Amino acid sequence: MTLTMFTLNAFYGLALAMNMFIIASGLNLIFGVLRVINFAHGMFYMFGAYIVFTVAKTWGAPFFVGVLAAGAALAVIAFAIERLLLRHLYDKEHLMQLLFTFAIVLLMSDAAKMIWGTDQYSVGYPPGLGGAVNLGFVMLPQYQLFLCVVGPLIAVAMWFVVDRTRWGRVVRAATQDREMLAALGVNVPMVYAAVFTIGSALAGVGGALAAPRIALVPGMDATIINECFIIVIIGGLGNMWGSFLGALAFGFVVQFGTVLAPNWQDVLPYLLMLAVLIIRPWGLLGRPETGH
Amino acid sequence: MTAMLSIDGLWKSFAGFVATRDVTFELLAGETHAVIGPNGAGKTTFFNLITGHLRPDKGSVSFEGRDLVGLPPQKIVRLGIARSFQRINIYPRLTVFENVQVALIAHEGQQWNLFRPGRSLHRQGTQELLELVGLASEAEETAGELSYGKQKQLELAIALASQPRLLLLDEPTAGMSPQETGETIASVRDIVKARGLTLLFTEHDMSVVFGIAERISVLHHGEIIASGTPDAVRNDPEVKRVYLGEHAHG
Amino acid sequence: MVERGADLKVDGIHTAYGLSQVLFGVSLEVKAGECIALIGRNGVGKTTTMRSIMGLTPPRQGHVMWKGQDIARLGPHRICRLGIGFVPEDRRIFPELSVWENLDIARRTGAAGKTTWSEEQVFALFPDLAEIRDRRGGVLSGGQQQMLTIARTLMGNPELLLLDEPSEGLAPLIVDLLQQRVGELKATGLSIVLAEQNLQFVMALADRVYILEKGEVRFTGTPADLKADERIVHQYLTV
Amino acid sequence: MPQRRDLIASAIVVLLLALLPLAGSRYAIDLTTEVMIYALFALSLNVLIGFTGNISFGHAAYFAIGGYACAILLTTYGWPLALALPAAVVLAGLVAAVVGYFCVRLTQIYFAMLTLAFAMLVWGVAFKWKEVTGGDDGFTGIKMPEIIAHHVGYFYFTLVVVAAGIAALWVICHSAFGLTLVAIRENSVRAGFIGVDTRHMRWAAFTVAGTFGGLAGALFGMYHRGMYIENAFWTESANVLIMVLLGGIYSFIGPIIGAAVLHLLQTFTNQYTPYWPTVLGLILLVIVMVLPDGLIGLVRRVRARGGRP
Amino acid sequence: QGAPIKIGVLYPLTGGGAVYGAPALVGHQMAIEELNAKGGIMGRKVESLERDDKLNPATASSTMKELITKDKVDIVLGGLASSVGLAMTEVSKQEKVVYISTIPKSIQITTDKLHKYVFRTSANTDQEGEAMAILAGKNKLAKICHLELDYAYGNDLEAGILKAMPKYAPDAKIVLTLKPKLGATDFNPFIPQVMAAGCDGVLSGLWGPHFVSWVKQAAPLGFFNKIKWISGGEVGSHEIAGELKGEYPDNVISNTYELWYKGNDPSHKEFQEKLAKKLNTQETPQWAALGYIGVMYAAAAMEKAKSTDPDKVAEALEGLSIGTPVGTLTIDAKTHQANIGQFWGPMVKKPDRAYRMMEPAEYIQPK
Ligand SMILES: Nc1ncnc2c1ncn2[C@@H]1O[C@H](COP(=O)(O)OP(=O)(O)OP(=O)(O)O)[C@@H](O)[C@H]1O
Ligand SMILES: Nc1ncnc2c1ncn2[C@@H]1O[C@H](COP(=O)(O)OP(=O)(O)OP(=O)(O)O)[C@@H](O)[C@H]1O
Ligand SMILES: [Mg+2]
Ligand SMILES: [Mg+2]
Repeated sequence: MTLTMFTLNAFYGLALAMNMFIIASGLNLIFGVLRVINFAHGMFYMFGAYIVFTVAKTWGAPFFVGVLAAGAALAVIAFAIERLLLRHLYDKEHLMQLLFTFAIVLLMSDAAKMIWGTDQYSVGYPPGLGGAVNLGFVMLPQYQLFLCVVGPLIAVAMWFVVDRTRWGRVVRAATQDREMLAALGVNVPMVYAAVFTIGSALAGVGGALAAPRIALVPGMDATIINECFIIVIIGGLGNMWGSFLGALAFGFVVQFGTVLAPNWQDVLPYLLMLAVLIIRPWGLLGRPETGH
Repeated sequence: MTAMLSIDGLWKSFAGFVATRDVTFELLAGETHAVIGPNGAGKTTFFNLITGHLRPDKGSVSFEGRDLVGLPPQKIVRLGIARSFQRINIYPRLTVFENVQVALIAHEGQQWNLFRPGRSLHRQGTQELLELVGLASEAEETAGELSYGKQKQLELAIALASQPRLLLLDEPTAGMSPQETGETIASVRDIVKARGLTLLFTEHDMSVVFGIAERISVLHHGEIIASGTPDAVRNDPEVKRVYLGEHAHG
Repeated sequence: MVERGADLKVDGIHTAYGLSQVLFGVSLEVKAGECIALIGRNGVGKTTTMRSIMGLTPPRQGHVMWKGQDIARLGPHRICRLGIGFVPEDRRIFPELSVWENLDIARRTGAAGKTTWSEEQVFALFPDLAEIRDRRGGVLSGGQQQMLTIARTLMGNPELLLLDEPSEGLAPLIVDLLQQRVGELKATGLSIVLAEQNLQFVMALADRVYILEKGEVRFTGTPADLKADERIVHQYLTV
Repeated sequence: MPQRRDLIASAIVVLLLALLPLAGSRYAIDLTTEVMIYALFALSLNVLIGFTGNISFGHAAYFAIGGYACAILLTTYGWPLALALPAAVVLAGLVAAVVGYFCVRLTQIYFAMLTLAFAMLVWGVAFKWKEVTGGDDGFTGIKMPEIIAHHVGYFYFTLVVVAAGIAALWVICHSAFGLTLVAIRENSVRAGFIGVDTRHMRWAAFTVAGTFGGLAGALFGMYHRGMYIENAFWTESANVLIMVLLGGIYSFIGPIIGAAVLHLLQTFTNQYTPYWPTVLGLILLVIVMVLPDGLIGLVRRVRARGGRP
Repeated sequence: QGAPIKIGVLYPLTGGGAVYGAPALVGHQMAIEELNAKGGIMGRKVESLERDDKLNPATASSTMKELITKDKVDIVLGGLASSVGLAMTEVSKQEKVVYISTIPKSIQITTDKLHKYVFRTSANTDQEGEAMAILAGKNKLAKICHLELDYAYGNDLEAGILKAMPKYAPDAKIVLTLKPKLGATDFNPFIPQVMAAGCDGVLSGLWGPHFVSWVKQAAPLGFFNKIKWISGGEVGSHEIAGELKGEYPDNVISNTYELWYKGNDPSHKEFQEKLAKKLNTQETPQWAALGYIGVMYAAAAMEKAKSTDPDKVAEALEGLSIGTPVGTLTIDAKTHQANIGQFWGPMVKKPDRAYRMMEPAEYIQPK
């Protein structure tokens, strides 16, 4: 591999990582606080992508208006799901929640079919981000450079909110003992609803931001949800920087792995997870669960 | 009397904080020994080091001549050391009966038996143990639905089911009403006597400590600051200062 | 202003966990600045009474009146915000949060705008906690957790404190200190409901004692009444 | 004694099933064969979920290994069934033992994800090892011994094997071993302190689950005369997981009910509408929202009401 | 007027495969409607039993058995994925019911796994590969980068191309072969390699969303400025051109089954107009034709056999020629493969259209 190729691959690995982190961060947040394995996250991502298609391409609004619309729409959908249904399930078995989110996947997949049909769609790059930056020895696509900026911004914002604000502390407490937190005067149901809403909106934004680079097709939710789980798990459940690190590991392993060992590309993410979990059973930055 | 458990130069620290500092300690076969000390003195840590829940940084623990350091909890139980926990540690969704029954199955090494129906094993033994700790009438209740005090009694029954020679009890009567405390202590005393057990326990209820301990060791900041007969410890000025205060009468 | 009646009035509550009913018409009342004690053997329903007041296990029947408002159907966080603080017997520390963070999330201006309690105050109450300010809650010793639980509830500046077995697991010296401090709290006008096995503690603090048995109140009286009545003590409390 | 009642009830069920071919519906026979295979598959998974409390997202791997191994031994190597089937089951069990060794060091979601990773590796092998497995074209044209090549013969064969498998699982789940697993599920720290080597016990459970999963897979492959990489894919693991959850994990027969209901539901829905995701989604929602213990909870509640004098 | 004739059909109608399964089913339904309007087959009404194969061969196998044993269908059509096609081929063999593969291209269906009851009316990978080799030769490609998806279709197509290259493009050299995985959405690991390899043309089997994602990621780098892209996988169809519109790259030569704008053949025009009306759009999808042709073949065979008996229908299908929207087709008696061709040509900008069209479109039909 020449130095040019190495640089390019490193950059693409980073871009992939940031793209994935934006999506996985919401899953991680929901996972960490609600302890809900949200299978519907991939579906939210797909809806985000389809919504940006409708808003930006069909209606002709600017791309970033579409991104905001996708985030907002998913926030509304998620809030409704949480308030109407999910909140009744926190006291039940985790497994029931799993089944619940799976039911949401099924219902939303058909809803998508009814709204958007089964055609494949594509969304154009936003103006000014559709080209490449020529550095002389490599060309870097502008849009991916842009994602490399957005990813860390989201990470820092989330870190600030979760680690540095009182609301963040409340959120972390909610992961550990809901009942006690309520007895200390915190409106836990609203905290849960807020977390689910924010996490899901991030999925919508992630889907919208991914849309210009890929074809939008039914079933695009399935791969992404697996990959997000892998990232969250190898980073350490509920740990935001862990997800960030997990996304980086994922990005580089997939990029370089696919170049160097294309025969393994189908299982590369799984191999990565396998290696991490065997060496560090609770993920890169995770810790064994303590508590009651 | 010979030393059943001898501990030599035991250290344990957590991220720079020393919880057990060079503890050297001998437990004689058949004695009833209390470890007392202020909150955070390191009593539970000390128990965890003996039973394999934690691994010491330095020092040795030997039980009847066998080195315990590095052995996992389940091996240590098999050697004859059982414990109860300060914080409730039972199987909350099993019945009270099953909680004890499983312990008996494990003790007999029958957990690998794929063919004998589990629920028919050791029914009588289970019943006896429940009677011993006063839970016979709650046998079919779900353990997690017992009140706090009763769960503590169940905790004791589970520990006894392993038929240990050395029993470690971490605050066995905390949370019990005076009446249950009395009953529990009486039955512990009986069991210890009847089975010839060696008992090491911690407790903040001085009536219990002075009621049954034959010897007492006092931990403070992870170190043993006094050790001896109840009378000696009761009158130790340092112990009074850091722990007992006006409660030396007990 | 009309004469101030009881701040808290529990009126014939029936409470159940799923199918098993635990409380059968418990009634009690607490006036401002008063301390009442619930005592009884294990499993009689002391904790359940407190959980019912707090809204954690809402009663199926009956009323919980707090300053004239029925709070029996409110959620726990609303009840807390109305000025009631709960110290659970099993402590319920947030294990992944540091001691300081455990205190911080409970910080709340009292219902009447009071902010008597701050970190400085609770650290003064339990100096041991100041030393382990940054330690994770999950690794604290039993007694340390007990102190933290009480301190944490105080951070919410409650007017009524539900103390469930506060002395459990505390070293004798600390129990003495606690007894003294609870007395001081009471003197500041805080109302207290105390469930306790340590009779000495109860006798020193309680204005009135309720003895529970099988989910019902069997005796009500002052500590002096209780002491005077050997039979009661015998029947419900000792061996 | 409830045990005897259960025994009689099971005997009646087996007998009724044995009479089914007399009704003469080829379709009913096929459908019942499929349901029986899925029931065994779900039940094998529940040894893990219900009894050790560990969810596996990768149970399809053992199903596929059993299925592929049996198919390949019968067809490529021409082994007789009496050898091929046991060998396939043992192979599935062995792989489960190796994978389990690593997985049981973890718990909860980490465990689940590691099982998923291993399963996807199995999928990858089936995909890439084209000469042996047929890759993503699938392995079709399995050679079948004469007696079970006919659908009625295969039905009886499945009935016998599945009944034996279920009986074996019943004994294992109700043994001292099973009870100890439950204790581990409820509180593994405590279980360690009564002298149970929790990791070894969970490892054994994992192996048992994989072995019986492999048996179900072998039956499945022969039934379809083909194995496909989709059988090892995570979606298949998810499907069987849903069967188990739907039926209810804390009862022995829950997963059997779940398997039957889910499979029939999918089959019938597909006959009427391509919107089966909506139908299934709604049914799942109802179950989740109002039937906390899965279908078995419903059965119990109905029975409790009916049984009251 | 006897009992209705039952035609069973399986296409993926949910999940990823629905993109193709749904339009194919539309063509299928249109054919059934037409038949019934004309009085059915042999005067008997035609009933269509439509099922979702979920892109899963085991599901397809069970469902096909169910159609045969429960619903007693007379013939089964459909499939999309190769594995599903092979699974259906297996069931057809066991149950002795005719199966016409309408989309699956796997060569095995008409070679290794061929049996009396299985037929194919879609192209196969050898035909497609041959056409691509011809185009490589015509465009005088010297250094070729070869891109295939790493699964059955991609591998079979690769074999088809390699078989035909010596004959049609003897001077071309393949300098790089890359195989992204099926379902890949991120082609960053591959794009720089192709750009660095210095080839003047790409032979590609990247279909549908794969092609779209490749275009979106490669175009910003100027990929299509220098490189000719000769592609199978029907990326010359309108469903892609119409979606990518201005983003559809230059230098692409590809194929499609059916062109809505071809219109010079009367039967095609009639078909397209009907389909356009049914779908309420002028620009119709190509897959409908495949569903349609499958039904027409089934009908013709039954008419010819004057029976629905599978043996007779199978015999009738051998060598059967019928007129279809893409011209007259004949099923080879030996290989059971129809000589269906595809339109091939460069995708060019049109001044009056927002999207590209194939021009000139050449219908390449195998001998
Ligand atoms: N894992 C750990 N990490 C850091 N500190 C720890 C850990 N475990 C225990 N400690 C600290 O070690 C000290 C001793 O704790 P231990 O639980 O042994 O006290 P104890 O004597 O049992 O007290 P109590 O009577 O209150 O139960 C405490 O200060 C505690 O905070
Ligand atoms: N979660 C629960 N589910 C079902 N029953 C419960 C539950 N919690 C407590 N109980 C039952 O309610 C009764 C009263 O329990 P409670 O905890 O109120 O007693 P208590 O007086 O506080 O006892 P202790 O002094 O032991 O803490 C007990 O019989 C107990 O078994
Ligand atoms: Mg302790
Ligand atoms: Mg209590």
